[in-house]
Amino acid sequence: MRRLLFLPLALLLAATLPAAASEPYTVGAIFSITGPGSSLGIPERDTARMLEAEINARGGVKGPDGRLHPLKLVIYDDASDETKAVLAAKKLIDEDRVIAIVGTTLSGTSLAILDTTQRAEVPVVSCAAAAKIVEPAAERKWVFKTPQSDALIVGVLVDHLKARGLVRVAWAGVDYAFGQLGWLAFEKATQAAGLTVVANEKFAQKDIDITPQLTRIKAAAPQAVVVWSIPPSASIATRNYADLGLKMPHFQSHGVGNKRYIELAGPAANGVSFPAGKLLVAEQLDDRDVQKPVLIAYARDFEAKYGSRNTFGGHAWDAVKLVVRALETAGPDRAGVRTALESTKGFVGITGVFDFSPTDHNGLDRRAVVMVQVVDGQWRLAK
Amino acid sequence: MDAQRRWRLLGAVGLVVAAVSYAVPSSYVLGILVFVALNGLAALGLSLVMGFAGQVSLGQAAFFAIGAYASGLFSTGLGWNPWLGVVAAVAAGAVAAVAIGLPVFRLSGLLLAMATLGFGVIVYYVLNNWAAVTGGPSGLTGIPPLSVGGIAIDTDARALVLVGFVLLLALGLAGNLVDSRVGRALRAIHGSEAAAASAGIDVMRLKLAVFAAAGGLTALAGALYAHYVRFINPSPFGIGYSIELVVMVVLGGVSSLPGAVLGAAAVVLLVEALRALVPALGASHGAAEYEIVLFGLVLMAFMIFLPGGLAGGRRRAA
Amino acid sequence: MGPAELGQYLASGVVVGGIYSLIGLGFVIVFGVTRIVNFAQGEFVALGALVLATLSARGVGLPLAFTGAVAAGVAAGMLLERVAVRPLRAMPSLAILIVTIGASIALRGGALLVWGTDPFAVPAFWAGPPLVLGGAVIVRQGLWVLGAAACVFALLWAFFTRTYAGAAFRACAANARGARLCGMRVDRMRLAAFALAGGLGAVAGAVIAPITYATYDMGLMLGLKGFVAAVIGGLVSPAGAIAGGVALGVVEALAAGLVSSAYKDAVAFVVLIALCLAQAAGWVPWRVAEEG
Amino acid sequence: MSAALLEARGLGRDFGGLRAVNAVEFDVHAGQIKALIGPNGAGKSTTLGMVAGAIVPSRGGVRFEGRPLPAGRPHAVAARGIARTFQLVQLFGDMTVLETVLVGCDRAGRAGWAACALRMPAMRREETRLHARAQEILALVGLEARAALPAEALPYGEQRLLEVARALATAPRLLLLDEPGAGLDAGERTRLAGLVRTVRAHGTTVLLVDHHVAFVMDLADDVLVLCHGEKLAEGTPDVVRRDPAVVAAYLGEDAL
Repeated sequence: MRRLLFLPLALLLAATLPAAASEPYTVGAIFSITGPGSSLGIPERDTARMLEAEINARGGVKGPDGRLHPLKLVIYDDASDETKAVLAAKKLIDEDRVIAIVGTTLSGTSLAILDTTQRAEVPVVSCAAAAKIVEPAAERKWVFKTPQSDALIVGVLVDHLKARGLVRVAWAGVDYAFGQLGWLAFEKATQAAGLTVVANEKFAQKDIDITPQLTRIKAAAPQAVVVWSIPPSASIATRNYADLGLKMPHFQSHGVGNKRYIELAGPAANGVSFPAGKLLVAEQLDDRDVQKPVLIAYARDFEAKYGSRNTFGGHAWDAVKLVVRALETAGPDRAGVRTALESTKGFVGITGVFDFSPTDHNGLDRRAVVMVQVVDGQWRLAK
Repeated sequence: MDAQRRWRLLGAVGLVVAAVSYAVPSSYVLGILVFVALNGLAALGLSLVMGFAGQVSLGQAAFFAIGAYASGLFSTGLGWNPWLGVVAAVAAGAVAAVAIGLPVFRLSGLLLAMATLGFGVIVYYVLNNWAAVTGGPSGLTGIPPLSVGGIAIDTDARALVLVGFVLLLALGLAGNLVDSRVGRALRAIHGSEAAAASAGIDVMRLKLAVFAAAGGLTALAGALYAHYVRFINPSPFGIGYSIELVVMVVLGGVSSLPGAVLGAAAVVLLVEALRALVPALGASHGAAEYEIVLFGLVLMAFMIFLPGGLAGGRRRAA
Repeated sequence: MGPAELGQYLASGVVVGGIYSLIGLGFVIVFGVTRIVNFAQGEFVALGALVLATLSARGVGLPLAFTGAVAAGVAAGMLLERVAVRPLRAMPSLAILIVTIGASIALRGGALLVWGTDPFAVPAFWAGPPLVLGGAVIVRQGLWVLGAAACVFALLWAFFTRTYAGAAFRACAANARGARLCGMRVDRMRLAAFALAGGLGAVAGAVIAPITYATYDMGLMLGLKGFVAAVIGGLVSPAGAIAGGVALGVVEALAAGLVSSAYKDAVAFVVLIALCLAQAAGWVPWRVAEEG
Repeated sequence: MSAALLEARGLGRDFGGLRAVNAVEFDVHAGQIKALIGPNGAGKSTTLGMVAGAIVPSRGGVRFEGRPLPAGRPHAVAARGIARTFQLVQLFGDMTVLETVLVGCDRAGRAGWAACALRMPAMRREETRLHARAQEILALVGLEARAALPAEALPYGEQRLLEVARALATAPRLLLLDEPGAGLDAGERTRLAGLVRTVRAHGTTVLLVDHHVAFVMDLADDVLVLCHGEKLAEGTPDVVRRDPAVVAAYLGEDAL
């Protein structure tokens, strides 16, 4: 019934729009909708779907031919698994014939599909953080990424610590790529800044009690503690921290940039600070910030449909938008899209303002990171 | 099946594989077949353990990982020829199997299964935490492709030819073995250890040898995986993959060597079919969620109703 | 390192050990009566935690939510026995192990479909700041865990040694065929054992949820740790499982605190393999029960 | 008389607190058919198990051809030239009759894993030779017509004969038969007795355990009587039959 009603309406619309008959632009996406990466992958998928609907509601992507092309987004779940990601990439490239790929969610899967996509010469905009994915850019010709690299995030954190005279610091990180890469960046940044790391502990994402690690840290008497993980282990660590009665300043990573962290940790989260993209505190930004309107609009749209905002969805927003912008200048041409991506300048996204170049396929700088503090269960922009 | 017919059949399959790799342009289809062959090779190893030593290894993924890392590390860190890396990987897999099998094979089946599971978890932790050598959780990049006679195996079609050839060769050799004196002794052990020993068969040694062969085969699959994907990290080699291998072997029928490959094909194709099907059904969940439920139910159903597996053997598991 | 840290490691280890003990008891019940290692035991734990989380989020009172969680566990245990284990009862125990692996995957997948991947917070049964005991901090919910382990153990002990049904259970464990010849309903006892194990798993899940949160995939690792606890205790002894769990929890906490936290989770599996090897070599004063 | 082929000295085995076998001593001479008899629970099968290496003695040991037998390593005992059958028939799952006997020929084969996997010519010649040998042995026990059948499809009596064939395939100098007559009817038992005599005639010594006294007394050259795990009497069937202790132990059993 409904279809019958829609049909004449659609025909009417088609007649009025200038380029309705043009062929769609097909873009692929691979997200970790299930598996350990799903808390990142699901908001990424939701954001991508939201953008697709939004763009198509406006008629589609305006290609270099001046016509509007509907955007067709083909999304696959890699279940946070490297093998499945590789097959998904091959399927997007050879079966769905996509012009570009958005994703994957995790660093491991992004590195796993690297060989496939580079050889097939398909541009990829990853939503995973590891710097290795795009460095060296000369070798990783076809790959770009939207999340801030660890060095960037950690750099802001370390400057924050140093500015407050917190020079004896302790570290506790989760034992997978996120924690490992965070530690490597932290080790380097603290050395450069002259801070002393008095403890380096690891814990597992499935750990149910991180008290022993924190007890060790307590014994090392640091002036500040940095915990690098995502919920639920990040929340458990936060609660254990409060239960142990530790009073020194407590820092976490951008991995806790969703409301679930605060829900799980409860009042123990109050006072915790972490470096993150500006999305969480969009409303508190200075009005002169170019990102502010973009952030507020995205947060409003996302929260209307899917619940509380988080920075992971923002990574997908940037990735899809970047690809769409490239399609506008290059059309359905893989090499052209790549070139267009590489020459992107001053793109105001959710994660930051992107300036890609042949030597930089991340294109962000420190302006993309702020310090956020949890106050009364809400995010506050730290000064 | 006698040896000549088996080799002729394998040869014919080999020709089909070669034709497919030449004629099919889609790297997706070729990629699926490569993963079927890689999983088939790994499952072949486990099927030797389950079908012929009568033991269950719940840590077989560890051998896959050992093979992948041995070859990956030798060819990147030490700059060896990748083929030398593959040889080292097979040796590492076999040695690791003997090292773990020597003490645990004296245990009853259940404890042995749990001990292999523990071994699998420990290997995973070592790969994940010994970052100085293994690259840790973020893995190892830049693994070179294998090359044959100066031709780099860096396309899906070439990889399929190579991995398919290795798999068929392994199937043929394992088939020969099972049909020989050694194979008879293995089947005898599976039937009755006491009677086999009374005929002068050294049960422990033979079981260890099977475990070593299985470790080597699974490690070989891991090494080929590393040079095909050219990136490895620990996360695909956890308990989940060990159990997936058990599912493949049970699906194919535990004592059937071609069955293991069939089981691997069934699992890989099922996953891909679900990926195509689930979004088409308009479900809000990811395909992987249904896949997990289905895996569990299929594993139970085959154990209960079809212990002979897809290949329809008469023997039962373990 | 001062005594304060050592005290804290012990306190944390005992609480975590209590969790392992509770889960280990479920393995002991099933193995004791049926000589089956039930790989799905951990999934009962997850089920209990998730049901409790859902019910309390809907505003159901704690006692009722707890009862609901346990009922779900009992039902899952009985279903598993009826559907998967009974048809295979004449099969080697390894075949049944594989079936229970299948069941655990299916249960986990089912939980994923129902509850999704997000962890759920569950309020502590007894709100308030943690207790301080000689410098060591113990969260209040930890006392619930230990109390539940003690209660369950006491009830099991009373049941096995003080009641006729308990004696029948033990007879069935010792010799299923003999028990059947004496007119015991062995099938019914196996069903009861799985029901009991399911309920016990759910109790464990419910009391630990405020500490660990409730997630669909929490069962695998907790189940394995519980299994190691049961193996340390000899796999057939409830008292052994309690002691084994506490020992494992303390060793893990000490390993993380005194040696290195990088390999903390590997400790349980090193212990498992070491025990298996020691038994193979005949070095252990107590035996891990073999299949019957 | 020459030194004994097999000498058991001070043999004992405890199960928990129970002394299943204690201080049992006996010799088996080359060319003999020797029988171990005794009531249920006398320790006959345990004693045989200790000789075969399947059970580790708690005390004492066994020497074969002057050298001690390895305890608890049945395959090593088999390698020394001792073969056995089982109280409960132990076949190999779905093997055929011929394959079952070929397993017994395993020790006569030399081809290793590589030779088998590659089907080397030497390995194939060896297979042909082993097949011929297995057929010969099947003919000896009268199962040649059954070669291609699944072993488990044979009637029970023939399964017992097949076990003997498998044991003979190892070319043993000493054959251990554990309750070979159990579950056989009179005709089958006669056929078995004939086979045992043929085996002896081919130069293989036989040590058998049975509780069917008439069958044993008729067949054996020498009889050892066990009771409650200890040696009660030893000698020729006639001597044993008249032994008052044996009569007392078997009181009420008409067979004597």
